[in-house]
Amino acid sequence: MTAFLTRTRGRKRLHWTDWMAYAYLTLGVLLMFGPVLWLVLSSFKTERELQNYPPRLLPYVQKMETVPGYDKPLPIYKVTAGPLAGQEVAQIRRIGLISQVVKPSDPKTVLKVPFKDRKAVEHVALATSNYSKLFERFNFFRFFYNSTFITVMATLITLLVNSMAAFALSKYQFRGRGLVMALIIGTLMIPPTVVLVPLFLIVRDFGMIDSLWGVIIPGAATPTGVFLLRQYMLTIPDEILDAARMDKASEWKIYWRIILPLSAPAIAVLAILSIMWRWNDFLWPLIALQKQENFTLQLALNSFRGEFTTDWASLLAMTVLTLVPIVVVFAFLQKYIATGIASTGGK
Amino acid sequence: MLSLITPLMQIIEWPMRALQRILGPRKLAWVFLLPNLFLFGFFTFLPVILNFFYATTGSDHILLEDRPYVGMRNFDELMNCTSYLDPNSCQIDLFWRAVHNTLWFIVLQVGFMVFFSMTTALILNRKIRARGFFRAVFFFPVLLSPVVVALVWKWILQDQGALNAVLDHFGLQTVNWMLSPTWAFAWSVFISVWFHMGFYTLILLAGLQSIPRDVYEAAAMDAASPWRVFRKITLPLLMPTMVVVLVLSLIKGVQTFDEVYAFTGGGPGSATTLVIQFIYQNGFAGAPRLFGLASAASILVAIVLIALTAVQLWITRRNANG
Amino acid sequence: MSDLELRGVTKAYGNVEVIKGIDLKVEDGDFCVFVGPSGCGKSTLLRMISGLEPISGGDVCIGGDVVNDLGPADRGLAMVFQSYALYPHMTVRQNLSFGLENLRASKAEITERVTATAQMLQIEMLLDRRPKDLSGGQRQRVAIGRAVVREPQIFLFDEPLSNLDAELRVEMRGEISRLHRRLNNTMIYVTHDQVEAMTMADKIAVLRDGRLEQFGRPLDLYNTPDNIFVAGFIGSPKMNFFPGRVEAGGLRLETGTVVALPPGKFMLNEGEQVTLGIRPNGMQPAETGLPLTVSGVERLGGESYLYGTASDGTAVTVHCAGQTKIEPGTQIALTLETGEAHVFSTQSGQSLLRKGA
Amino acid sequence: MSDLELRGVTKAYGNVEVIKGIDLKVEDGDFCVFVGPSGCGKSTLLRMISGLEPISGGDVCIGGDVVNDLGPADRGLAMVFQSYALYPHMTVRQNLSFGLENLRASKAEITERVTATAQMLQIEMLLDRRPKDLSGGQRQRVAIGRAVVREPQIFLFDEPLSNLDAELRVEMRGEISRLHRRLNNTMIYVTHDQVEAMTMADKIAVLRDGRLEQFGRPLDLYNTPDNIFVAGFIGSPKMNFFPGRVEAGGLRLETGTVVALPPGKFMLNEGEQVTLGIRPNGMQPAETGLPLTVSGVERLGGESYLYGTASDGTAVTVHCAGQTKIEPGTQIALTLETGEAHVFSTQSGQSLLRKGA
Amino acid sequence: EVQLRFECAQDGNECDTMMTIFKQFEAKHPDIKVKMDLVPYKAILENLPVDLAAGTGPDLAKVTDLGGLHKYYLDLSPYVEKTYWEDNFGKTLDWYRAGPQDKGIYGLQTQLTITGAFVNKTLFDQANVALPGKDATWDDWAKASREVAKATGTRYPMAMDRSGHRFAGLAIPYGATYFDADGNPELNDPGFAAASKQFVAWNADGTMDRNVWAGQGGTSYADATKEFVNGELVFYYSGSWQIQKFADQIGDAFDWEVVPAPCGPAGPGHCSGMPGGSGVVGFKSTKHPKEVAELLNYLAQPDNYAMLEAKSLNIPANATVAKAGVKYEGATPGAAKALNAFSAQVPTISPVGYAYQGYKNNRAMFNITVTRLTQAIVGELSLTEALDRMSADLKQAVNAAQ
Ligand SMILES: Nc1ncnc2c1ncn2[C@@H]1O[C@H](COP(=O)(O)OP(=O)(O)OP(=O)(O)O)[C@@H](O)[C@H]1O
Ligand SMILES: Nc1ncnc2c1ncn2[C@@H]1O[C@H](COP(=O)(O)OP(=O)(O)OP(=O)(O)O)[C@@H](O)[C@H]1O
Ligand SMILES: [Mg+2]
Ligand SMILES: [Mg+2]
Repeated sequence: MTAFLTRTRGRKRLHWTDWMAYAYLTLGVLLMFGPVLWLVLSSFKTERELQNYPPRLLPYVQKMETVPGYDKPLPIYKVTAGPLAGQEVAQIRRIGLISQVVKPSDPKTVLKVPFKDRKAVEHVALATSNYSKLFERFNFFRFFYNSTFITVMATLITLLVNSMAAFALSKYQFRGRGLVMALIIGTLMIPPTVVLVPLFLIVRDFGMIDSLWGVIIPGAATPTGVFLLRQYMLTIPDEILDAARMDKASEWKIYWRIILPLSAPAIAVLAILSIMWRWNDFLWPLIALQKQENFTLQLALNSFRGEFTTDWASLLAMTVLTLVPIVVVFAFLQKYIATGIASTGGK
Repeated sequence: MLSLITPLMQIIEWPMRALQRILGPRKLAWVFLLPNLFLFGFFTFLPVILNFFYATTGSDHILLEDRPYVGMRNFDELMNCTSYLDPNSCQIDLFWRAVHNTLWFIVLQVGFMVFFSMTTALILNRKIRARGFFRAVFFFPVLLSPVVVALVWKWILQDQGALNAVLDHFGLQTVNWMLSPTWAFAWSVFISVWFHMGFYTLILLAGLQSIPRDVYEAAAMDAASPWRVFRKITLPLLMPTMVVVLVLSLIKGVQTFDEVYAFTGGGPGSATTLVIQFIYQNGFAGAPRLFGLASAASILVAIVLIALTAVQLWITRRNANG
Repeated sequence: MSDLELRGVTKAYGNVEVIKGIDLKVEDGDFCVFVGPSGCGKSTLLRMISGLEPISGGDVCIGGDVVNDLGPADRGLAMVFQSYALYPHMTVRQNLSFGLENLRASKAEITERVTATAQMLQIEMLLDRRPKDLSGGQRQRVAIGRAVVREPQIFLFDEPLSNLDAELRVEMRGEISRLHRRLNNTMIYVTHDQVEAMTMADKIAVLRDGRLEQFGRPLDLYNTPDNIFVAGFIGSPKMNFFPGRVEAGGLRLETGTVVALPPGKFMLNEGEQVTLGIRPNGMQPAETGLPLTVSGVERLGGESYLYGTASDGTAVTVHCAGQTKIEPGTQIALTLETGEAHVFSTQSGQSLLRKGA
Repeated sequence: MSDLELRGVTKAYGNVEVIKGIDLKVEDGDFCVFVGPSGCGKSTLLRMISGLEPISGGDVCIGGDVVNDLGPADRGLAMVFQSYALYPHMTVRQNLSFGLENLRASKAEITERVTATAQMLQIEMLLDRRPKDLSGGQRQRVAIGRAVVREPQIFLFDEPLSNLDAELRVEMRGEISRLHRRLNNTMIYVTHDQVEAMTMADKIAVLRDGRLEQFGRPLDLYNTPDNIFVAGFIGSPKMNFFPGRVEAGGLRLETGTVVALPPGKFMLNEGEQVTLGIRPNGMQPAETGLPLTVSGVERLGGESYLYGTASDGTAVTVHCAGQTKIEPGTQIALTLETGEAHVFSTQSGQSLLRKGA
Repeated sequence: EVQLRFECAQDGNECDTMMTIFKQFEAKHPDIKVKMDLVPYKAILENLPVDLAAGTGPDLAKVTDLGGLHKYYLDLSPYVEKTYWEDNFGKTLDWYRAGPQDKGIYGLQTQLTITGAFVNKTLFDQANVALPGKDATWDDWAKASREVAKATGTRYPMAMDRSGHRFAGLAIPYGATYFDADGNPELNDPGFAAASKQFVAWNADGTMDRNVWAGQGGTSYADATKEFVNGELVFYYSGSWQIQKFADQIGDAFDWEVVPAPCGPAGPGHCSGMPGGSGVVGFKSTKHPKEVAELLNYLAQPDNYAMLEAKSLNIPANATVAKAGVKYEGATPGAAKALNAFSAQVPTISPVGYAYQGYKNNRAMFNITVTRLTQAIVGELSLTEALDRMSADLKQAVNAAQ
């Protein structure tokens, strides 16, 4: 353990602690990525395969073959015992414990095989229909648009409003600053789930129920955001602001021409967090939105959950689809992440 | 994007300039705070205040005007226990079960969270290849939605899930993870740590990187062993960041709900029912909705949370100074 | 008109008075340097002039008008910050044009003035770089450029050279002096480096603990310091101070040496405790004279310094041209050139020089 | 034994060779100063000696043993960092004792050594403060103390004074020199300040671009620089260089002036392009001589510098004692004291001084 | 033009099918447009009541908490032909009413479900165990299932969905009354207690698949579909809505059957499933009551209704349609047979089942049953404690709901 705890050792050869570190990281990759990979692979499985036990990593489907004399393709089985052992046969039908099968080479002769003595012949195939079904079934792009609109607008407003507040709290001395700070930190303590009902009534009184704005506005001011940005802005030297004041810049101009660009790393981090929160948000949109044309992807995703049953194949495909944009955004912004918090974390 | 923002900012500049002239730069701070305070006021503080009204009224009506005043009855019911250590002796036993679970949960979750995110941050802070990649990998789960997280792990951990299939494959004893209260609870903690670890790792990593390099070099010249460097240099200098991590993980830990609820539904029995789930089920998902009880419970939780945070800050601050 | 006048200016942070009433008049076109020990209030005074720091009492006048209530932007000043405070996210060009844009100058005018300024400061080839890609000296010039480009009435500099290394510092010193000659603007320059003060200033204001100790031409301050503080502060290495007593028109030092002073130059009262001040180059090693135990020798090549203690324990620094042969530990004697000596009242610290002498 | 030897030491970052093969032997007890322009590799070399930076080639020997593969802790060195690198969360006492604790020294021994060191550096009353509550000079002393307390064979200093203001710097300079005299350890000291180099060093190593240009006693470097780079680098203000040509045993400068040189002192070939080097105090304003247009005058009180250009455009600095009366813009003539002049081959830059002359 | 908003959540294709019928309606009434909002079931259950209370609800919706939402329902009787509705939807109309004295018409039962048991016939065949007959008791089934499971090495003999509604299918045959003599709800009558005891015992001894109930907490729903489909479950107590899924996913992996409603310990005559399902209702808050009523009336017409049931594979609640029989579209022979088997059980449903299903606070009772019974199963509470807690919870809920 102790060996992990120090920084680099500056040797050319790998020290044993380096091996430990790489081992840990490899394990981490498996643990962190594995489940999601599993999710992605599962989204290409048929509903039947999803229910299968033991679960298999890759998506399999049963081999089907068109046999002369039968209109529909017949499922292929391998016989495991008896005189036909080792052969592949096509099953015509099953009656009780007996399967009626034919050899594809000899479609005329119907043979009987005990149903225990056959094994399905399977191969790996992606059930892309899970995805195509989605687009047929409903207006995917509508939901995508709604989600995007909510995410983009909410993130912009969050960034604007929070950075303004953070600017005021980090760069001005004024009476009541401590109180405002305390209130904002205090709001960190309130779990959003707890205030759903009162919030719903308030939003209703603002006339924003069933409008995308009803989803966007209430969560736009986040205590985490203010906190994060303020910590970062504290590290911007005041002299730069003074310089701008000498340059006859108004306070607003200082805010958007100096403070905003200089806080870019922290803003990128907040942007990622906000995008993620908004994109994945479920409970509040569920309450605030009623018309289907206003639904977000997460709501649409959940409409695969009925009273008794869940359409897992579609649900997983949809989940993967909703995951893609956020991963893309993350890939774009990830290089800012460490630098961003790196500089905010200092104080 | 920029071409869109610039004109907007320029337009806002006019009124702001006028305000600056009227108010002076100092009072202008309030103008900058205003939008945020407005949003907080209406959409956070006001609901919290309304919550107090709900807590002191009864019935399952949603609109406050329909609800009869019941005073402290909801609080009395919640607090009606012979012994707070034994949920069975309480009138609302499920609340106390949830409280007990939550306490255990945050102790374990905060502990493991700090331990693993610290270890990961320390390793990612070394000179290793593909550091960006590994950093992204550990952050990645943070991007997922709680439902997806729960779903994925449920598929892995259910009786006929992937983990048991693997154990089975290697001829090991399979365990019905979701049926054992201990295991289900342990896995809930694990999943919650798995889900949020990346965020704290990042904060700690940032903290580590802000420790000046030359201090480590000085320690190297001072012949300090790795363990001593960690104990005497890294840890104390990381303390401010650690406080942030501790406070945030405590607050978020108490607020844990989505992923565990979607994962176990609070089961088996009530083994993984956390306080927020209790509040949610009574106030929102239940039939009839016991808004009053739920609100009262949420106020109790908030009070405890504030107290816990204060204690935690006090302890860390004292340690930092001592 | 861009003369600057401070009238009884004070500043208090809470209960702590940091600037304790300063009266000062800087003429139009003067290069005025503020010097003083660390924490004496130089930066604070500068920031009060700039308007970045509100003043607690008194008046700041620019061109005859009281500007107490004007914001920094409206006083027609420009300031070069100690840390430069360049906008890190903007290119040099943007750094220079930002102020002009705020003044709503036309595009063409901005381009023209930025180009002219860049030419003057020889930073044309840097216009598209960001501050982080510049060397210290280049940054310095950009910081000056940002001030120059707005053609202010008055320039304020807060220790602009303190971050540079010695070589660059000498170079930039010359550059700022040339700039002043060219623009002929009023400049106020804060430093704690006496060489800078001596070589650049038209007038020096010596501050100490929030008060103005002396204000005048550099050589006047050097040659006729008002008090012991100014005498010690101006000139490097420091002036040597020997405590003594007036005896029969001359001076008996504590070492026992008797020093004769130019008659009539000082106002001396028999028996008064006084301090004799002699600069390191006002003394020469000689056959006889004030005895000195040499404890250290610094040979810089072209000149040398002897460090030692007199018999009464006073630390003494002596300047010698060339590379002295004297070694530490030897005992030498010094002749004092009393023509350039200073005498101060030990009690009040004031110079005893007869005015008009 | 704590002598230090570098044998063909090189360092490359990727493809960039930063240290290009340096051979150097520092004797036990020597105070050796590394100087050179910024970026020449001083810090890198020091860090290679300390073991913080692995070396790419060659050997580092301490006391005769090759220590290439020893970690920094095992080389028996102590380093004072430019930034001090004090442990910010520890008190001064803890800062001092940390290294000893790592060596598993006994409690009593730690207390004793810390106290002794603190006494020596006069920081006893600071022992319970944290670095942030110390002034720059005090921090400096703590940083030195942290090195001293471990009684290392060799001390390494990386520009320890560059963060201090001028006054403190002078003071600390003396303190480090005294420390060296007292401990009589080997010290290696990096600086870019020639005054420090000249006054503190037993030996100076002049580095340039990863190579050693000259290694020797300070005054040897000042008086007999090996080449034009060392001549220009050592001494402040810089030596003046006049291009010229050897003509009939003397020198005809580009300005047309003919200079007579001490016969036999230099190896001169008729017609060769050479550069004459004369320090600012090797010239005096006179009735006749090299004509100079004065463009700037700096009066420091005790001495003055004239800046000007010769007729061929060469920039010239002249040192005058006292407060010169010469004003910028005037035309003066200079006599050159050829006795202290240097001559360099213009092509190779090497000194043409006859060895043994 | 009038636009009606219809909120709907579906398990199969019922909402889509309704929309096709509504499209026909639109063709006949050009001034009326129906807009369907397909929502997660969670929204119907949790958000719709809030929306309705806050006055922001839709015009009509397909709901499952039939009695609980009564106060928001639009009475259709002024607009529709009352006798047709009374004649055809008889018993189910009560489920939407406030009580026996209420004669209003509020909702159209579009989906009638019955809880019932599915068995893996192939496993029985392999084990050579005969299927217990028509009047077999729960106990008979348990015995037979255990035997089959043992013989064939099947993982689980029996399983029941984690739902208070499904549990009623066990409790009612055991004699649970759910209401005391005064018509007040109760959850610890002797029959209910006996059923609970039996159920806890079965969970303890491995007869029941513990994962379903004990693997969850609170009121979460869980089923054993996966195990049944994988042939790892002999006897699965679920309901008629599973048929389509089984038909699709089991294919011909094995034979499965719907069995007659198992009986209580008292034997024949005490065999009943629990009825349920969903219906479409209009809301008082609508601005277009007439149009809503017309729309529902249109859907209630025999042809349309039959089409809905046929396409969505549901048991009809409309007497005329039921009598005529439904020709299920696209159903495999097995599925059709199963549907008909369920239809045949409709007449045997106990009045307690109807009363329970029509009680406005039945959701609270379902939830309480699930929560507390699970605690008893996992051992957090003894059975007696659990039953006591159920009564207390019920009292609190009923109080709050007044
Ligand atoms: N915001 C403040 N609150 C309280 N005291 C302050 C504040 N700013 C400065 N001071 C005090 O005012 C005095 C003058 O500070 P100032 O910065 O003007 O010194 P200075 O002369 O510029 O010193 P230096 O040469 O070190 O820059 C100092 O003693 C300082 O501690
Ligand atoms: N990690 C590195 N990677 C690549 N180049 C480096 C690295 N560290 C230093 N250098 C380069 O090596 C050269 C020598 O650097 P070094 O820090 O030793 O200079 P220095 O002489 O100490 O300069 P200064 O006086 O400015 O401190 C410089 O050109 C620098 O750019
Ligand atoms: Mg200052
Ligand atoms: Mg360096």
